[in-house]
Amino acid sequence: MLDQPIALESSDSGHSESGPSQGPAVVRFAGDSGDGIQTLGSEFTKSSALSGHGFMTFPDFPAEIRAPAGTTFGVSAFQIQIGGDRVKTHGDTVDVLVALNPAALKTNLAALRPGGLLIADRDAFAKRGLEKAGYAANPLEDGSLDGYRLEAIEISRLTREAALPQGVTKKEAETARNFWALGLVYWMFSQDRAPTAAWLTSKFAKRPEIAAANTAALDAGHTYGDVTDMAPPPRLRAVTPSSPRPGTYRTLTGIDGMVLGLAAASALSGLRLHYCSYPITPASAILHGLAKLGGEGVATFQAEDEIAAATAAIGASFAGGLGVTGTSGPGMALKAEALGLATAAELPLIVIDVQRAGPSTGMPTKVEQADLNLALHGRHGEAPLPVFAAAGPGDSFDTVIEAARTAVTYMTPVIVLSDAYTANAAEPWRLPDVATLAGIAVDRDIDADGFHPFRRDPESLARPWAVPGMTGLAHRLGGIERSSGSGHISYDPDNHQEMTDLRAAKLDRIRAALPPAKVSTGTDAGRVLALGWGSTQGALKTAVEDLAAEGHAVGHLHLRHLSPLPRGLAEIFALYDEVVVAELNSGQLRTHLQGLFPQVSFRGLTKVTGQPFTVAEIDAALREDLS
Amino acid sequence: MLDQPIALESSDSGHSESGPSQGPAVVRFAGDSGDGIQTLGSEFTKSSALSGHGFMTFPDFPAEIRAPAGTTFGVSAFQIQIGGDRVKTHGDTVDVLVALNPAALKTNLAALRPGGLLIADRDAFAKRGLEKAGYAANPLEDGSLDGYRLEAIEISRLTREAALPQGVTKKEAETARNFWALGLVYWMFSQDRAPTAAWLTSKFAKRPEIAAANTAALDAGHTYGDVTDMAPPPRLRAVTPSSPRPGTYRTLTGIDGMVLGLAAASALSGLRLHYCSYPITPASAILHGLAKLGGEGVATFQAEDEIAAATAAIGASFAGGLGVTGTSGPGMALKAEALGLATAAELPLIVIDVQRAGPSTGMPTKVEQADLNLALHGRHGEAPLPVFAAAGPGDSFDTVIEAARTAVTYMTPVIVLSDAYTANAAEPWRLPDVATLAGIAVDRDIDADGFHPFRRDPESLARPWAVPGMTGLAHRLGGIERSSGSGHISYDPDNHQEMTDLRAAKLDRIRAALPPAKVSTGTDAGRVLALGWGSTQGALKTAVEDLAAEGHAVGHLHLRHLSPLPRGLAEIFALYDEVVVAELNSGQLRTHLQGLFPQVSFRGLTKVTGQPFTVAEIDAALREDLS
Amino acid sequence: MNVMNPDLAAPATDAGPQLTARDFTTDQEVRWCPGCGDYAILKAVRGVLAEAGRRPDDVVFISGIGCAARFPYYLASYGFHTIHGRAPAVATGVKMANPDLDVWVVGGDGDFLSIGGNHLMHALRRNVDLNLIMPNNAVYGLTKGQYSPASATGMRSPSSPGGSVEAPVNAALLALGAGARFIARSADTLQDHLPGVLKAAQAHRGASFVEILQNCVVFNDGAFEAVRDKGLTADRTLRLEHGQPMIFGKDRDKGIAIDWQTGTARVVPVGDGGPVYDVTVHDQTNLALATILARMDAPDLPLALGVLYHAPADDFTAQRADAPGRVIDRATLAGLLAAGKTWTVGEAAAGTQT
Amino acid sequence: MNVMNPDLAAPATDAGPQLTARDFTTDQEVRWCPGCGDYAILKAVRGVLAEAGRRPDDVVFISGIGCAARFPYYLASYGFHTIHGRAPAVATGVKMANPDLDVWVVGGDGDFLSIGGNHLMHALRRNVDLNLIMPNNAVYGLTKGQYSPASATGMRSPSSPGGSVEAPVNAALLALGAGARFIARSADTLQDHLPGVLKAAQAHRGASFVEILQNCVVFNDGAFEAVRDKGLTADRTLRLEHGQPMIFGKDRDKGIAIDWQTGTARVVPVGDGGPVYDVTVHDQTNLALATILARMDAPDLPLALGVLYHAPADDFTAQRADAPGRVIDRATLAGLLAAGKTWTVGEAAAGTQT
Ligand SMILES: Cc1ncc(C[n+]2csc(CCOP(=O)(O)OP(=O)(O)O)c2C)c(N)n1
Ligand SMILES: Cc1ncc(C[n+]2csc(CCOP(=O)(O)OP(=O)(O)O)c2C)c(N)n1
Ligand code: SF4
Ligand code: SF4
Ligand SMILES: [Mg+2]
Ligand SMILES: [Mg+2]
Repeated sequence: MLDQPIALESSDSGHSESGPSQGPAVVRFAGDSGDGIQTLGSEFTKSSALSGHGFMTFPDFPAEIRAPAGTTFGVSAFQIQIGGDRVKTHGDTVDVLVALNPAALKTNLAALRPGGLLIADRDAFAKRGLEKAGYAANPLEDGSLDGYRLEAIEISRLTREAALPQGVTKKEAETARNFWALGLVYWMFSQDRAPTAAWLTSKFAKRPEIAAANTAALDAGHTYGDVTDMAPPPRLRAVTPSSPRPGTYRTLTGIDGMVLGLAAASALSGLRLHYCSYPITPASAILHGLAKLGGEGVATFQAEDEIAAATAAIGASFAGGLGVTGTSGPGMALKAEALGLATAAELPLIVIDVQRAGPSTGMPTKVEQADLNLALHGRHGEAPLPVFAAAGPGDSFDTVIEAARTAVTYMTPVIVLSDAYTANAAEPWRLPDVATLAGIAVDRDIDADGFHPFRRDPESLARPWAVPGMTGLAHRLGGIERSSGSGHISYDPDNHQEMTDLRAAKLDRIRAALPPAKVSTGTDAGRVLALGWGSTQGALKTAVEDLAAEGHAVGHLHLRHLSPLPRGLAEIFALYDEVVVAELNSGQLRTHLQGLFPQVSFRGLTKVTGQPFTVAEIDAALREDLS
Repeated sequence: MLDQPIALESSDSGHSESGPSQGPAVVRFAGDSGDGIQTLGSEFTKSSALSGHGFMTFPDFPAEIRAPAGTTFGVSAFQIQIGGDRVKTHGDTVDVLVALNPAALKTNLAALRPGGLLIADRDAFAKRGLEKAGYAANPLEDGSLDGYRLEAIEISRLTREAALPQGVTKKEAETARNFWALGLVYWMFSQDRAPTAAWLTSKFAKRPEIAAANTAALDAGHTYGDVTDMAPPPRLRAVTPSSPRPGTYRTLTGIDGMVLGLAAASALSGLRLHYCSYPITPASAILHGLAKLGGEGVATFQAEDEIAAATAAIGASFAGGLGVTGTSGPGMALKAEALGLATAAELPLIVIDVQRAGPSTGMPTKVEQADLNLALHGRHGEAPLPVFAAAGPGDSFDTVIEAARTAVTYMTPVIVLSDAYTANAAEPWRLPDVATLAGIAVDRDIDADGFHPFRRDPESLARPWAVPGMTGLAHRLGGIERSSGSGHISYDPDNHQEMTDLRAAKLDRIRAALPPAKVSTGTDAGRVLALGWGSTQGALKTAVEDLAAEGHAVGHLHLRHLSPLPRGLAEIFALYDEVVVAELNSGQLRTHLQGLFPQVSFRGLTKVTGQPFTVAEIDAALREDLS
Repeated sequence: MNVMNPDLAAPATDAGPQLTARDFTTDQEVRWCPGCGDYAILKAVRGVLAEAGRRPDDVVFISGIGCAARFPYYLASYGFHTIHGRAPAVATGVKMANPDLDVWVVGGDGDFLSIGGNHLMHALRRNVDLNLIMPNNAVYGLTKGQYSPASATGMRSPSSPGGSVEAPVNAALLALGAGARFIARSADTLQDHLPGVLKAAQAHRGASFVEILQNCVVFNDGAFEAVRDKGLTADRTLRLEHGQPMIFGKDRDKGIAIDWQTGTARVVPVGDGGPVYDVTVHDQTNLALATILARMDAPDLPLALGVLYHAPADDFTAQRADAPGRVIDRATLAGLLAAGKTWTVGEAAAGTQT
Repeated sequence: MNVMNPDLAAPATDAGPQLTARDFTTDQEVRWCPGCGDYAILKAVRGVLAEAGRRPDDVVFISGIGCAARFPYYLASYGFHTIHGRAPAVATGVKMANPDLDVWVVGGDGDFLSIGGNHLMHALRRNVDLNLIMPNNAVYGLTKGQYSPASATGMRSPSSPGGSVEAPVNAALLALGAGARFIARSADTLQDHLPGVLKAAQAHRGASFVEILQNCVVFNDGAFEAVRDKGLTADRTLRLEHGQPMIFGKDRDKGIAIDWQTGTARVVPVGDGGPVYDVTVHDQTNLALATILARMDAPDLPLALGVLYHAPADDFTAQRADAPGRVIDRATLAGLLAAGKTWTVGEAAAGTQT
């Protein structure tokens, strides 16, 4: 019997087929959409967190709203990597796969590493289920799973036996089987069942027998591990719990990060938040999250389309609020004209693009970083504006606050890029001390005497943010070129050049105020610099850490500020032989940087499959350059 | 008395303040919007053409529809450069300015070169007119025009005297004064009045007395030159008429070029043209031109907005027509999402963007080339498509035909960039022999057996263009990622990578079929290569010709194909020390090329004033690099 | 009066073998939620297409994005699943390029009324010969349940957790305002009613707008119970017939009387007890009446189903001047190029005017 | 009946000195064509603003693009000349951020009915408290004369040289269809009528839609001669008054009688010879009547001017749950961050649940 937390054996680490994982363990739960897989995932996450594990999770929803039960396209999955501080991704390959039905096995088996542990509900592998999943023979019996360690358990029956005595119906009893499976996994990782039991009790407060049934299943699964002669998985060994910074933690998804970051920007600036959006996957969840805060001083507006969303946000900013609009790819394309207006009118605005796989409708639930070009260049005329990217859930919080600060300080729209991976991934997040967060200064102390809507602050080049209702500052804005200073319509050639240059110069001022670029991981100089942006951070950092630990001269630099770029990049690039730009597109940042740094040797590491990078992929690519 | 055509004295050529003009002469007519300035310009153009001159013209309309008479913002102007074959622009500085009222003088004087000839209607410089134009004193009398050769003539009175005897009212007589001025200019350039007289007769067939009054004014102006002791302008001397290729010629604006090019693409492909557009300056004129051809087999559709225009054109292409949509900046921004759909569905589509000064509404009537980034990058996801640019009126005709050929051959949307300068400029154009124009092959011979909507031609990578109504080929297209071959919805990671790569590979195939890049003017290698695209061609060509003639090692290469770029560029770039990229934006092509050709030393020559480059500006900039 | 509705007569069929719903069925697995109302609509559409007898090759389905917009994949005709809201514009282009096609446009209430409202409105105004059918589930299905412009005020959804504060758009009334000339309403499960309405829409030359109340079992289940519940439907809905008095109820004992002074409708008893003469006769050409019918709703009034308004007029493509198949030829092109003032340059460089 | 229209009563004024039109006049030279109808509308608007007595600082004009959309430059209030068609959406954002402002939206028929049709429709449906005024010249003025969605069928223009084949949209009817609750019509030169209509619109809480027939002297001169020509206007227009019989004509000898059976209007003689009792009384709350009035037009019927429909309802911003000025504070933020499950890591790395 194990009496210790378990994880991957380090003996088998290094760079085998299954990638460079060393300490952490990866668990994947899969079942039908109706099987409560996501609940199971979030309970396991909570329990892992309370056991002191670092983690990163990623849900894998089916594309259809509610596909017929038992079909492959109705499978829902949830993956988590737990372990020490080093966990930065949800894991390349799975160590433990729980498959609650044949369709779940079929669609998830490829993720399981050779020799990995597969726990299947034998009862679900009956004729009908096998047919629906398209299996000719029962994989639990035909030897096709010989490369794995298979534990085919009659989970349904065992759950029923445990749950029925609690006074529920047979059907109710059977739906508890996800908790049975969870109990078994808790046993494997020596995790505490109490928080889940408590949650069940409060969740089903009105139906205590349901709570009891689920708790009984949970206990039964745990006991099963305990009492059977089920050996611990061969490659699992003790995990060192992480030693995080002291503080209070919570689980945070990228969506949570955006929602809370926007709320924070509002609190820090004293500006009422106006989030204007039109539903679209995966950005909608930001709207949902903020809508819940309606009673707390946050305004949301579900517009008739993305253009209305963007222009309503512009209107809100014009009237003195913090206008924010958020969307994903197709909606971002629609906002192009409105962003030109915000740039011309020099109004603060935050524009969030949670990128998904394109072009066109593409693959709405899948990750891609291919909207970078659109963000940098997708407006008619010369319409420069800052573009920031969030590198993960916690970073979403910080990035969106910085975007708000920049928008208000410099009177400019700011684009914040996120993506379908960051949006849905979750990680532990240390709560910041709200009292010490820096405020966002809003200058409404404008002298009516000599006021001109386009007279600029000499430092920031921001124009004054006079707002309807303020006495003596009535003025007119517009998208037609304006005279520098007075803001009157002007077709004067020199004025147009001046205004064009001023709009560009604003970005220089922003750049001057940015912290200089910094290599965050690995060696400060050497063969290869791995450069990334956005959600690839975890995989890049992990791979570079591993390689540097092996003694390779490789560093990792992750860009939040894509436009303007931070200072010091040229100097850093000069310290490496080659800069590998890793991104989930066909090389957009690489080409952009090459245009700005002709002397640097850039190489692209790209992937456009709708899937995030694995650590192994990055490791392999960097290794190629290092050898 | 002169009995020869006159033009600039070559003695004063070289690189004085007034730029490097050598042979040709630049004339500018200016007056109130109601003064018939554009008519005057087109008559002078016709007469110049018939006299064997090369020319380029540019109208300068007021921004307001109809401003109050006599105000500066109601001034209309027309500029023409005439001379030998070398005329490629409408001229940097004006040799002869005709100003019919004070406001016209005020707004146009800056264009007149020092010592240039100014012809003014003294009668119009009375109190009211001076006031409206904001003159405190009469400039014809206060010595402020001493740097010019002033001919202040009582044109109104002289016109009245000539016209009244023809039986018109006093008011009608006075409106003939533009023809009086034209007569005088005809005299100066020894041009034939007969075509204009003939035009007047037919135009006013129903009011012969009006025709007679105008003709009398025309003759009177001519006679005035003849009989007064008015000396020919000092810097004007004999112009060598051009020796153009034999053939039939007409005057062509960039708009004409687009209109006729689209009509030709339809005739050459046998596909009915469907031009779908929403009015916007300056692109609207294409819609107007094509609408006139409604009876000839050309369909136009004025949509409710630019998105509807683009998507209706996509619908027309889906149903087997030649779908075309055209717009300017703000409208182009709105079409981004639709272009992604056309890229994903792989349908032929032509998208014309007649660029104007941005961002946002910007300066709608002014020229700029700042939509290049939008054209290259302005779509979400990886959505590559060809981008061509028209270098002038005649080139518009050729470019749009090539765009149609590319769209149909490769089943792709193609963007064609024009701009407010090319759109409105006019040049002499030799009519092509329609019989020998190459056809555009449309392959509708598709076997229903084994048909798949995304099975590709191995050479072009085009998918078959099966069209509703065709037997046995019914299929479904969509913007969700499609399975390579079958076209069914697919979320498969490998398929998405494959389709992404295929969409990019199409551009490689197009590139392979393009003619290789070529230096068109100047030396084949040397110090500087002047690189341009679009409407800057004339100024670049002229400047480089002049410099090369002086013995400088400078070449000029003009790009029609901005994406994909033609082959051979790297080799050409290697032959020069430096490549100067001249464009009317802040350096969009330069940055793009630098990203693709890191080893090349590019320098940007940019201008964002809403005005085209002058030859002098380019000359000066290149000279800097050459010295 | 009992005027026959000419559009309800069977449409002309092309020569050819009798088609069945199967001829309009693709091999693609239908992927709506089990129990979704779209299944029933799909069934009705396939049946109507088979009966109409147009070859699948001459039928086109255009859609935007949404659950409803998945229709084209399930119909073995030509199809194009385009982008959100733009289907009416795409379809206008299709019809321009080939007016002979039988073009259907399918979109949900979000697709047609929210992002696509303007394109719908202009397609209706232009009277483009399209069959526009809108499964209305009063919710955004595909994006997981946000309220839509058709949702009832107060609806709680992920984007309106406190209840929506917006007044819903009345789709039929909107279509009337836009100038539509065929406006009808039916519901997914009414298989004795929906096919007839669809047939009439297809037969109408010009834009036909059909709102189909559709149950979204996942995000707005039961929103149209009055229509779908077999027990309630007779008392809660009114099936309109042109030229017939507006009578409804399980026992056909209720009628609708219009009070013109206020522009409102009320229920009056019919038969034994009630004065029949109060009941208003449906006139599908009376636009003012249609506005009253369009707005009838629970709790006081039955929902009006069937053809609310029908007033044919010339359709868009028929009115366009040029022959729709005509293509410019080289001779015409040569003429166009040479139109206006030209001049000829011979071997000697002197210009001559033509 | 002679019911007083409460909305025509003078609106409440803020304390402060009496304002004049000059207080709402900027130093910008007005740049419409001489004779353009927009001058007269501008004059009326300035007058109404002065009378309403709101400080220029509390008044906002939002517009799209077009000749009409130049309005903000000429009004010394806050203003924003945005992008084509989007003004109603921008204005919705303004109103959300500050419901106390008096927000006006100005756009031409192209701006409001073509590219901006959807935003207009949704602003009306949501009943956002905006005064939406639409100078309708039935043409695209700024882009030099193309036909617009409001142009008459057959109109020749640069984009329709053979005559437009499209049926025009009826703006008032469209607004009705969209669910607008205040719909009125007037004309540029009717300085004895337009100010009253604008005042009523401003007083209405919720979205007010005012169509103002406007002469474009350059591209569509005389399109509304019936309204503008002093000699014709009395016979060719009907000035609606709530609760009053619909009588018109120079000698007030004609009335409008509605035939409810067909939903149409006809002219009946009034006075000496005619039976007065035939004349219908205007009821601005009767939506069915409004649809008939909205469509009345020459040659047979007079054009209806004034308030066609008025049925107040709660407005959008008033219904939104949260206090409009409320901003999240740091304490609340701290609570939000810590909401849900948290755990604490002390100096020793053991997690404790909170
Ligand atoms: C430009 C754009 N914006 C938003 C979306 C996301 N989206 C897809 S379908 C949809 C609405 C679906 O509602 P509805 O049209 O009523 O169809 P239903 O799913 O209810 O049948 C939305 C908002 C998108 N695909 N494209
Ligand atoms: C996105 C976009 N499309 C097109 C235009 C060009 N445009 C400017 S105003 C206008 C229409 C003007 O008509 P209307 O709104 O009726 O105003 P009017 O000038 O008649 O007062 C158009 C098409 C534009 N500025 N932006
Ligand atoms: S979400 Fe609703 S509308 Fe969509 S398929 Fe499911 S039940 Fe049907
Ligand atoms: S074009 Fe017409 S609408 Fe525009 S300013 Fe001139 S007259 Fe007025
Ligand atoms: Mg819906
Ligand atoms: Mg107009």
